[in-house]
Amino acid sequence: MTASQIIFYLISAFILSMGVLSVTSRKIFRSAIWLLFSLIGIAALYFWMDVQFIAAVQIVVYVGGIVVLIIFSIFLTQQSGKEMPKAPLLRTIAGALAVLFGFAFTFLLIDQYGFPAIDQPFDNDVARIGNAMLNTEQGGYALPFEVVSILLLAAMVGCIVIALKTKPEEK
Amino acid sequence: MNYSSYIALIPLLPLAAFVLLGLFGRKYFNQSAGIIATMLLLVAAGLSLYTAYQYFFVNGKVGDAYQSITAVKYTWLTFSENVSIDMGILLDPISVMMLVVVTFVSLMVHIFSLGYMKGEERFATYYAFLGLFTFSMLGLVVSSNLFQIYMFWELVGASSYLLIGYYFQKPSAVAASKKAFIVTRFADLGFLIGILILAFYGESLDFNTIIHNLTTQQSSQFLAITSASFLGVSALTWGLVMVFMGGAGKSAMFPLHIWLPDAMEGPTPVSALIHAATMVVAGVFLVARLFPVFSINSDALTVVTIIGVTSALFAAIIACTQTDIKRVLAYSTMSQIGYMMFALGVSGYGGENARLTDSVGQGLGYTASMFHLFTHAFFKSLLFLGAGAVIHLVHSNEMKDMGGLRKLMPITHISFLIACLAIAGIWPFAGFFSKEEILLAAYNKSMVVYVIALLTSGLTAFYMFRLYFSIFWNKEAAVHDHHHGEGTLSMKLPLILLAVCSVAAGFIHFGNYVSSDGTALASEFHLSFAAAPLALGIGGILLAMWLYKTANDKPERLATALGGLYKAAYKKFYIDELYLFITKKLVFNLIGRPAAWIDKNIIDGLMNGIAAATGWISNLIKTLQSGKVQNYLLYFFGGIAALVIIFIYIWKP
Amino acid sequence: MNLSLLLILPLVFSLLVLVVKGQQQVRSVALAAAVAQLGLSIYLLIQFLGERAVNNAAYLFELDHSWYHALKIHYHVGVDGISVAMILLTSFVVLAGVLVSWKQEKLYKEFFFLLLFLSLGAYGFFLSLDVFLMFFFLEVAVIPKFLLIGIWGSGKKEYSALKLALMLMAGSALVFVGLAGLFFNSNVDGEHTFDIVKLAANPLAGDLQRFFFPFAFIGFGIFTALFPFHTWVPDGHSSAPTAASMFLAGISMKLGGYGCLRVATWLMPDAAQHYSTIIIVLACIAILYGAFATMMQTDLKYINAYSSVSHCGFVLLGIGMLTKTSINGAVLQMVSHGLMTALFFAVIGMIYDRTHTRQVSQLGGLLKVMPFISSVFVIAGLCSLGLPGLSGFVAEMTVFMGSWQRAGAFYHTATIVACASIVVTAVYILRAVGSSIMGPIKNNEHLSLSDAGWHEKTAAVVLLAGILIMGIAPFWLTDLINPGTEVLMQKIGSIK
Amino acid sequence: MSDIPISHILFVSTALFFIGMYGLFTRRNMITMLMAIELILNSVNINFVVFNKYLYPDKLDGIFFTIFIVTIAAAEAAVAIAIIINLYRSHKSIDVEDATDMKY
Repeated sequence: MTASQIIFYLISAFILSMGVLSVTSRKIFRSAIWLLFSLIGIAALYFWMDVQFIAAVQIVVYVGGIVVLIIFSIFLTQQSGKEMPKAPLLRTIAGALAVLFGFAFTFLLIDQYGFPAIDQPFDNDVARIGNAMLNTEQGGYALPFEVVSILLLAAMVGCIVIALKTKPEEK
Repeated sequence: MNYSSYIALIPLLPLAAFVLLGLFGRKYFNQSAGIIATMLLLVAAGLSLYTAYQYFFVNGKVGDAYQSITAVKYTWLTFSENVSIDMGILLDPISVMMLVVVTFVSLMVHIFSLGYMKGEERFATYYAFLGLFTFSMLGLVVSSNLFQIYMFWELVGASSYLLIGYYFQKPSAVAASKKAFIVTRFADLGFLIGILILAFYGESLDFNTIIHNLTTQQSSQFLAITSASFLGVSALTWGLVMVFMGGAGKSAMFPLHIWLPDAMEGPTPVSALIHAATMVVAGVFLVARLFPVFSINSDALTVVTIIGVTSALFAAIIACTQTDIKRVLAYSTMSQIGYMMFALGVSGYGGENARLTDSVGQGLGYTASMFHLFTHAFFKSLLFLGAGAVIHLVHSNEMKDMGGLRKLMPITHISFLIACLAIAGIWPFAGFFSKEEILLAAYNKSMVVYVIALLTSGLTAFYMFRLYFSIFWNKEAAVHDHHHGEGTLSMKLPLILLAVCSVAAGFIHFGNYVSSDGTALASEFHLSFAAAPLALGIGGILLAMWLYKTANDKPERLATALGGLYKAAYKKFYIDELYLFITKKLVFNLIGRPAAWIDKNIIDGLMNGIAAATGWISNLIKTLQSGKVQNYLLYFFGGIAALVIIFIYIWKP
Repeated sequence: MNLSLLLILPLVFSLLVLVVKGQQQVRSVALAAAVAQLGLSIYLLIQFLGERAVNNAAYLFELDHSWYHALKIHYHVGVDGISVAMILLTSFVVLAGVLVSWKQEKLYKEFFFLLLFLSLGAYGFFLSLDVFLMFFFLEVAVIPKFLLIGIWGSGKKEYSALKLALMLMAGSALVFVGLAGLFFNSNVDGEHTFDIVKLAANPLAGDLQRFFFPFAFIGFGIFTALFPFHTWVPDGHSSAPTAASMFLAGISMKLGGYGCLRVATWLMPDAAQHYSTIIIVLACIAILYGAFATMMQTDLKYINAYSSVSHCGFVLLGIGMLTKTSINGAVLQMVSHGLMTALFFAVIGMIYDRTHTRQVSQLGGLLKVMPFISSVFVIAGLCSLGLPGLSGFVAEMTVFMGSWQRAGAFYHTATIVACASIVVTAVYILRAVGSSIMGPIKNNEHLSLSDAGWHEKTAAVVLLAGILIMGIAPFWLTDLINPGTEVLMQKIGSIK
Repeated sequence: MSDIPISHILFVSTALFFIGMYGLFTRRNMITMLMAIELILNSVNINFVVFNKYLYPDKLDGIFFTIFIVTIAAAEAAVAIAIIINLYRSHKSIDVEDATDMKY
């Protein structure tokens, strides 16, 4: 068992446990924090796979942005201490069964499918990504880049419109 | 010898009367309807007498047998190549005889109704229906096709329905007409099935062809019909019995007689025409028409005889106890027709192989029956018209309201007496000769039938003279003073004419005109044989005189002495109640109501059930859209899982 | 003679009715339409008889244009003896229908438009020789019925209208399955076709026929009150307004019968023979069961509706027996029952307009008050119980003779069962006549009722003329229909 | 890093994916459902990166996919939270059981 294997198993265990806790904890604020740790675990996994740029993005956007946003929304919508209501038993069982069945099934599929082990080095430094990002020839992602930016703009406008739609008497 | 020039006129003239008076009667001819109808019928009667003269005396006889001439014939409705209804006029001894009888009696009734029905609001419609009836009766008599006779058979039934229900304001008249039509319709069902059987095996609907096909032993149709059998009885017997059932229904024979007494609800001249002389003998005529086929099948003939004899005896017994004079006459008609039926039943066919010692042929029954039909028409219609005159005077049907009317109504009294003597079978009058021939024919065939017939003739004499004495003698006339006498001349003339006929008809040597195979039938007259019925007749008269000549309590004491039998006879042996029970309880409650209930609840319920089921299912599906997002997720995931499994494992393209 | 004229006329007039203003003009336009249509049908009859004498092709005056090429649907119209008889029947009944609803105030414009549109559906159905075109006109006729009953009806009209429409729709759905089966399995010189004549020339394979026949037969059977599917008839007819119930009972039940004959039996003869026992059993049940159920009804319209179920049982019996005479009888019964039931509904409508009640127990002694209407009622009653001289007798006797011709104890017993219905019919008709027309007057305000107006008299006379012509001289009608049935019988062959 | 078979990493990402699914199924609070969605998106990212790194090292498609997913996830979270706040305003609770107006 090499050091990296151990590290990998540690990280994945960490991610999964944090995920389970985030999904099952009764307190909403605590579940947000578990989510935070789980995302950090994933970033660690990226680092382990030494795709640093993705890890950085992961940390900046997910951990920095989205989780913070979620925490803000928690404060806005309810007292963080209160217990969250339990889902109806039937649905929990059904959910659990569905999930287990899904996991087992995919596990089986992945297991059966012999992935070829290619050990070529994976050059993914930021420059190459940057070039590809704005490159317009074959394999370039200029178009998706522009589309995504429009999407983000639309999302921002949307959020503002939705969130700000306060009727005068309601204020 | 072409009859077709005028023969078709005989049935069509009354039809013209019907159409004319039916459509325009109420508005234009309300008063003169009677005259028009009577004139038209007079012409028809004249024509039929002329035809009779032509047929019997001038050219009907070829060789020594009267031919059956088909005067007119054209196809009316084709079913298949050789089976088609074609309207035609067939002239042979019985149909010409019937032509004369029907037109003459109808003329008498028309004349009588001029006086009797004067002042009725629907006077024109009355004569229209009389015209329709006479047309359909004449059509029935001369028809040459089995289906044509069925058509006129139904028309006769319908016109009798209309005439019985003439006083439609009276619920009893409406019920009586409905009962008459339904019972005869039930019998017609049998007749129709009989026709279908005979037509299917006889492969034709024309009388001559059917009779030829089914009587020649070696013909393919004969073999087919006798070989085919259903429940052990040969198809020929089935066919004939079914046809006889139709006849029995129309002639009010034993099981299907319940409608005749109630049919007295109609005006009396109608009863005189329909329920005495014409319609009720249609059954006898039908059996006579198909007699050659009947004669080769002994089972059918036995059925006819049994039904005939039972009806004769049964009706005579009931007649002795009835108090309504029209009901007495109705039962007496039924009894006399019973005579005619069993006369046919005991008759053989043709005259050659005379079995009896002297040369009286086997076909005596047939001639006797027709002769009795001929004479019966006259004196029975006379009786009814006489009763009509009496009712017209007394305005009630019950015997107890009558008595001692001989001085007030001399002509009616004399004519009624003549008719009673005739029907009782006293020597000079017509009834004696025809009944004696029937008794002779019965004597030849079977002793049992002869004895019963003899007994019934005694009973007939008794109840007729019971009726006569209670109307004209018994107690003094209790009629209120301002009565309008015996009625106009138009009511008296028919009585006189019919009385003359009741006497004269007896002396006609019927044998050499009407016989089963057309050849003359020598029927000698045996004084010794005639003694027995004559004695019984006179005995009956004396008994009636003894009981009813003067008002006394002997009849009541006799009635209590007889006790149960008298009561049962008075109640018509409870057959009406039996029929009512069957129709009301069994048919209506056990078949009609459940049928309607099943239709409403089960089948209709089924349809509404389907509608409700769709509603329920759609409700069920509706709850899937529960609005809960997570349920949708679950269904969504379930769908994906299913698709994945199918496309990976099951679906092998 | 251009057959499309028979279709254009009602279409134009129905549109004209929408344009014209005022009840007076609307009803006179409708009357003109009906009279013109009657004239046209009689002209068609004369032309047809003339043409038939000359050329004995199965179908005369054929017109065939491709209507929807992609699906090979053709506007193929043609006429044979049977369709001429049915067209005559339709024109008689529609004329009587228009005349009877002369005093129709409520939404008279739409009423007459729907009536004429309905008659267009019927004419189209009888004319068409393309199975899809038949289906098209069948559908054209269903919606107006729903509207006529739903809006102008009486009693629980919405329920009955909905029930009628749904059951007829179910029927046409089944018919469509039958058509599709015929179309996709037909290979007339290589490709599919809807054309009846071609389909009849080369029928489907035996088992295919056995599969698709029930669809077509039951589908059309629902229109002709086939036994288990007849429950729309009593409700539908009794809640419909007079003219609609006349059309419904008179013509739309004949669409089914004609369809059963033309599409089910002729195009799939082996299957018809195969299923004939079941059809006969259902028909006999319908006849007797319908008659007994009628006995128990107290509402005049229900009596006539149930009796239509029983009479249409004869049509199915005639078709089920598959002999030449019985099919002749079936067609005769369709024509005679059409006229007779239209007359009965017309008279019941007249009585209802005056006394505002159809309950037999409340009516009484009308003969004194309304002599004309009551005598027409009695005549219609006598016709429906099969009095000779009227059309009922001719039709029923032909069916009985035809069904008896088929040898075999089962067929004979079936005929006897059918014959037994003439007694039961007599019972319920006479009960209805006895208690509502004859007998003492039950309530006194009936005394002041008026007799029939001119329009009602003409309507009754038109239908009576039809009944009497057919009853007194049926040979012209049988000669008209015979060649048509012979063409049908060539396929059925084995049964004589 | 060299001797870990790719399938193990995929097991991890699948596990994470189904944990997110479980959260989505059973959580009644909309925000927690949002978190579950984030988990699912991250598991997908892991897959992309792993496939890119181990199966197609010469191309960068996986990476770019992940980048775009991340951006869209951010936008999606923002819109989702806006909706949740709006819902909170009208229904006074963000429990998914109460928001059942969109039903039959």
